[in-house]
Amino acid sequence: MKAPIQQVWQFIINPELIGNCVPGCEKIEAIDDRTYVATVKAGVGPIKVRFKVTTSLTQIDEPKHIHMEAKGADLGMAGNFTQGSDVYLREVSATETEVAYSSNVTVNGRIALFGDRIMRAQAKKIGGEFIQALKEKIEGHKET
Amino acid sequence: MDSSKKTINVKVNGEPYEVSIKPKMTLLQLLRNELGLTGTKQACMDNSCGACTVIVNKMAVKACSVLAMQVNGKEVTTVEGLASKDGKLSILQEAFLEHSAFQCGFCSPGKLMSSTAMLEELENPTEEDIRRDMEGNLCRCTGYVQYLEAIKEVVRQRKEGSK
Amino acid sequence: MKDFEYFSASSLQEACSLISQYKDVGKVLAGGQSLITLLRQKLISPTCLIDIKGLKELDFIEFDKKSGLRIGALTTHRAIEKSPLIQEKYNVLSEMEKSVASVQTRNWGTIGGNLCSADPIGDPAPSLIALGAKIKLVSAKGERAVALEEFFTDYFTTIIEPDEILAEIQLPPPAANTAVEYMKFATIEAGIKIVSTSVAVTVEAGSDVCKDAKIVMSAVAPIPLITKKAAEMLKGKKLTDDLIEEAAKMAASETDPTTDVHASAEYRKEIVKVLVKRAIKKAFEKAKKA
Amino acid sequence: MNERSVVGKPLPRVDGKAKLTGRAKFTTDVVLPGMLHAKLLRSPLPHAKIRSIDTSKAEKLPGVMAVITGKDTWGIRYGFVDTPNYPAEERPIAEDKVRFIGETVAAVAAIDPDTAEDALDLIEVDYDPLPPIFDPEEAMKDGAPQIHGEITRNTSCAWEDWGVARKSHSYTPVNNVAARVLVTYGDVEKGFAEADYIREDRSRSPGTSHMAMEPHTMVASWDPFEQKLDVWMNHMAWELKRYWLHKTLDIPLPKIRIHKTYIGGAFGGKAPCFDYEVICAFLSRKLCKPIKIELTREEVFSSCRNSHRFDISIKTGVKKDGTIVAQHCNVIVDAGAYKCSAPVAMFLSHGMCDCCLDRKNVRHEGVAVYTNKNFNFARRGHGAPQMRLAADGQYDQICEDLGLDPVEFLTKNLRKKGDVIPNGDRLDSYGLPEAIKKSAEAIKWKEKRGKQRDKNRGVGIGINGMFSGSGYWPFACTAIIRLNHDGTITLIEGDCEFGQGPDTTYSQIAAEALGLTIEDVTLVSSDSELCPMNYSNFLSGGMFVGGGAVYNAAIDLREKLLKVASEVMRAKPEDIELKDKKAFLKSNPKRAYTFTEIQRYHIQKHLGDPLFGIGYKKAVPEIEFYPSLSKGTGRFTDAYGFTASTAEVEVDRETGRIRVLKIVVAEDSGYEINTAVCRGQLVSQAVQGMSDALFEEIMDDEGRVLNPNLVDYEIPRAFDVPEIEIIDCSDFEPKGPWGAKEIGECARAAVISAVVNAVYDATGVRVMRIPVTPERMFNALKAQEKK
Repeated sequence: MKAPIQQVWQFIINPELIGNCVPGCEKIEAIDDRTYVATVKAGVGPIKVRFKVTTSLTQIDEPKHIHMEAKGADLGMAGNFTQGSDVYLREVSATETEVAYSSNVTVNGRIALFGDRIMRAQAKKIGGEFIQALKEKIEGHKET
Repeated sequence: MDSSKKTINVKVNGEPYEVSIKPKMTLLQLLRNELGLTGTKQACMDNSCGACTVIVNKMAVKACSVLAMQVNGKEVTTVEGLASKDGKLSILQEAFLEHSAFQCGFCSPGKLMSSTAMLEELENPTEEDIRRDMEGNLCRCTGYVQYLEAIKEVVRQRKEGSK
Repeated sequence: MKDFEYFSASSLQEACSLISQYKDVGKVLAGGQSLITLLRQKLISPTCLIDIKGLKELDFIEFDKKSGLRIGALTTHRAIEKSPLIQEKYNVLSEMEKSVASVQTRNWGTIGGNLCSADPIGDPAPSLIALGAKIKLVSAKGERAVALEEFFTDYFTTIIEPDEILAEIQLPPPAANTAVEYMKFATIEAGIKIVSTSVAVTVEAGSDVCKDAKIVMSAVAPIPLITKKAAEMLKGKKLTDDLIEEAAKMAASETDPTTDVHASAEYRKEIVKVLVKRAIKKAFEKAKKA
Repeated sequence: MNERSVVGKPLPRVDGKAKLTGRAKFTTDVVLPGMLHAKLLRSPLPHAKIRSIDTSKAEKLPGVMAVITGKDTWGIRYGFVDTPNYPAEERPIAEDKVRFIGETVAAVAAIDPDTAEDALDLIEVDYDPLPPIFDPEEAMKDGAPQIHGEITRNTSCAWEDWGVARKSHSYTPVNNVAARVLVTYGDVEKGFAEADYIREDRSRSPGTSHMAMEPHTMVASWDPFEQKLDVWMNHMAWELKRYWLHKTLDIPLPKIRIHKTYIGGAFGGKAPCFDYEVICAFLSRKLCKPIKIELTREEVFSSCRNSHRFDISIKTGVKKDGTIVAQHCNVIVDAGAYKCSAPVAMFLSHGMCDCCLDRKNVRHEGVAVYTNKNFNFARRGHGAPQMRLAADGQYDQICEDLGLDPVEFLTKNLRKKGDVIPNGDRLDSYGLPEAIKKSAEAIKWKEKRGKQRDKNRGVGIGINGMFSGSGYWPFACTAIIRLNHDGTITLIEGDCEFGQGPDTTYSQIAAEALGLTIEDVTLVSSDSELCPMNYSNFLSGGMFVGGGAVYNAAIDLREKLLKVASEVMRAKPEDIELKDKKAFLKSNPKRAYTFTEIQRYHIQKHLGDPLFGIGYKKAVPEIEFYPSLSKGTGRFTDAYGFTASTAEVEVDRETGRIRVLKIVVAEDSGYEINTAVCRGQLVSQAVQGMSDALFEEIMDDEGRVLNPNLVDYEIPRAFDVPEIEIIDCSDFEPKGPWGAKEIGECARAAVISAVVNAVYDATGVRVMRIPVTPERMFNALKAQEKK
């Protein structure tokens, strides 16, 4: 990612900025400096769910690593998920930062019934879109 | 009367019924809960096991995955409709009995309906035909062997009878 | 299952007008072989269902030497499987249909319903795409024809508009010197497909040279996947075992499968190599004789 | 009585007409007036404290009649193992903590299932997640999250109730160890020192689903006037279910009636007490209404018992000629969140080994470990399949290493008929040698073994032995036979019909003894109020113990009939024969009296007693209590069934997919009472064993079952069934009814090893982790190519 590590860091710990990178994120509100609540729209084909997601930054090792714990509950009671994500930053050069993202999602309830194959595929897709958006936003952010 | 209900006419095992149902009712629920025909079983709820197989207009279908509304005006045969009313088993039922083609008996009604439909459609099914047409019926007890033998026995008898 | 209103359309016209009226809250019900499971699991809860299963006008199989085959969207899988016409002229469809779910599902489920549910492990779409299928979509406003390969956009998602109905599938007449082969791979015989593929090969008459090829796969991407680069490698070339193997490897590299309980992504790619190789060889042999 | 006319025949099953016409009543078919439906809310987290549960919204939903949580059932405990050392720790509804995804946290009763389900969505549970632990070996490490605190018992334990003098004591599991077992005999160190060759291997058998076709279901109806509970349920012995309903809800035993229903398959998976059963009865009593609970298939996978995952390390020492001189097994059992039968499973993995081969010096260590996953119970063989995979797989490899033939190796290490094995069990019948021989012949072992690798084909062999019931108190049965006035009989016995055929085979046993036909038998069975004690159906005791009681009852009645007949006919009892509802002189069949006449005479002359036969049977008559689970001492059983199985497979080396071409099952189940039913039992196990070897595994991720349905958990369908040959190698069992013994569980384990060993023969690659899925095989073949 073509941005200095500090800039990337500032971006990823800002809930509003990072929230915009989450595919389907409709609104985001900070509860305190480590916790925020978002409404996220997701779905597969005809199945549409809107999750109320509470995310907490449970570990912050500035400027290298954050660990986030997210809990989401579908507003339509179709299920819920828990997600643990890690973002690792490594300074490649003064203007370049390597961003590594890993995430582990567990989905429960009726949406999980839909089948492991689709849930996993969907999680993979959303993860990919998130990273893409993050890259665009941060690199774009620098320019503005 | 509940205004959300709709009326359907359906012939089940030769008898006409007029029933008023909620549209979300499945054919399986219609048979078991409304008409008291509990021979048809539910074992999976996701269209995968075949225990609820019944015959609709000569075709084997899974009653859990057909809405009752969709059989309006159609003819349904369930396991209760195979034997004669005075207690004579169908040829296939006899063969199942003779070959010990069942154990716990929970999936047997579905198997009987699938094989009844197949034997009506195919005059002289091959081993492959039989196995392929029975793919939709899961069984945990029997290991399928005696049940396939029972069907083959009926085919054999039929061949001899037609000679 | 949640309650819903139910309408049974008695004509295509009525169906179109109903869905244009209820397009935001309704769902079209054909055979319902996957829809009813989704309803029962409350994964979707439409407030009304428009049942088109009874529309006789969309239940047909017609063939014309010039224009090819037309299959009504409400034709059941079983009717396609058992059609003597299809067995004779488009045998791959009949063979493929034997592997679709179970007899009971094929008896009630429709080809149109299957395509519209857009499950990426579905078998009919790859075979139909390999045969060059087009589809006709109709609505109260009119109709349009689309190549089937452009129909799918994502998991369980198609370009169909909420007020449209898939009316029929059209296939060109069987091409000369062409064969289409379907092949599947599953752990148990009638199990969930780990990979399946349909391969069309056209040869130059009387030679080993491939004139045209199309390789379509299911279960390796969010939509039925056409591996264009692999097919491109075959075109205009003499089909040797080495070339076929290279093309199969290319096909694997074009896929983007996911890991699930049935197989890992890596293994799926390995199976693609084997299955595509075998399917090309078989189609090639048949095409030479066709 | 040498000529047998009713037993030993493939008679049509007596439950056939009911089951084939849809009239057979299963629990799911029971409908009572005013019946309500209940649904259970399941934990979405593998390990968490429950901070609070808000049920107010659910209670307000129209149609909801009651919502209960752990507060309502606080303190209720039950468990399959409930001994002074290991008191029960299962509970119907989680109290302050959940321990696996799928554990019940609340229950709703409502006017229909949809309403109950909608109400579940309205219950709000506030969880405080705790770190979970999923792998048994990780769970045993210091510092791992502790799943259970102190386990205490506020009432007497089951063993106290059954007569063991010791009181149960509280205990706190250390490092999540639920139980341990250590069995030793001989001098293991000396044995290994004398060995010419020693091998160590590891194997894993996964958790699998019993997958009985009927999902678990119960109907309970409380009568507030009589203070009585009527129950229709899925079970494998109503005695055990009734005991636990009595114990958990404090209802006197005679005030609980479990009615007969047909049971849609079991395979072990319906035997222990379940949460939904206690809840169903609890709700019925609370609301004074009938309650029905029908679990979904997903709940069966995620919240009902599955089979145990076993990791086994096995070390065997042999002489050059293949004689086994020592064996050391280390067994790790993944118990899941509650121990249930885990202590029994790891003991049985030893108990069923000892009857097969003479291993001379043995050390068998087992540990059962708590993890944050759904917990487990016996499945068809309970510990034997997992152990046979480890042992037979290793023997196969030892033979490869030493250039020996596996069939000869097994034959060399066989025990002998009449042997007394280390725990004191005597092998009065032992058909294993013949079974090994015949199964090898049937697969053309000599022509094929090691000779078809160029065709990617191979053959393999596996063996097993299985109890015919065991001495689990009160593991005993009583049967009663009443002579009816027309000379027919009414057989009253408690066994339940879940497919294994006791209604038919027991009728045959009784009819044979009395010279009757099966049509002369009226059956009263499987009703706790009408039938005498029946505990037969654990550990394959159905035929030997349950059938044995019926046999003894029939012989009792026969002797009484002969005695009275000898009075009437003024002849010696031994000169009289019974046939066609008549007693006649062997020397002059025309001199005959009907049973009706004999009965009439008896009533007139002997205080009016009608004729009854009563029979009792216990699995091991000489012992009072169950053998020690933790030390493996004491008698296990009075007779063993034996299987040798061979299989031929073909492997597609490009994809790793394995096709089974043929399975042979050669079985010693003693005398076969109904040959068609016996064949059904063996074919069934051949297909299940093949499926275990190649297909079945409960997959989980962070404690969540990923394949909890019949689409993703694949079992064989009609097309997957190979050629199956069944060979009867029965050895007459002198203590069994007409010479019969175990048949229902033994073969499955042998088939698993046969298939896995055949895969080795075909490829030269040994996969000791089942199922050998195409992907696992593919990866193993790739690893082989790299070498």
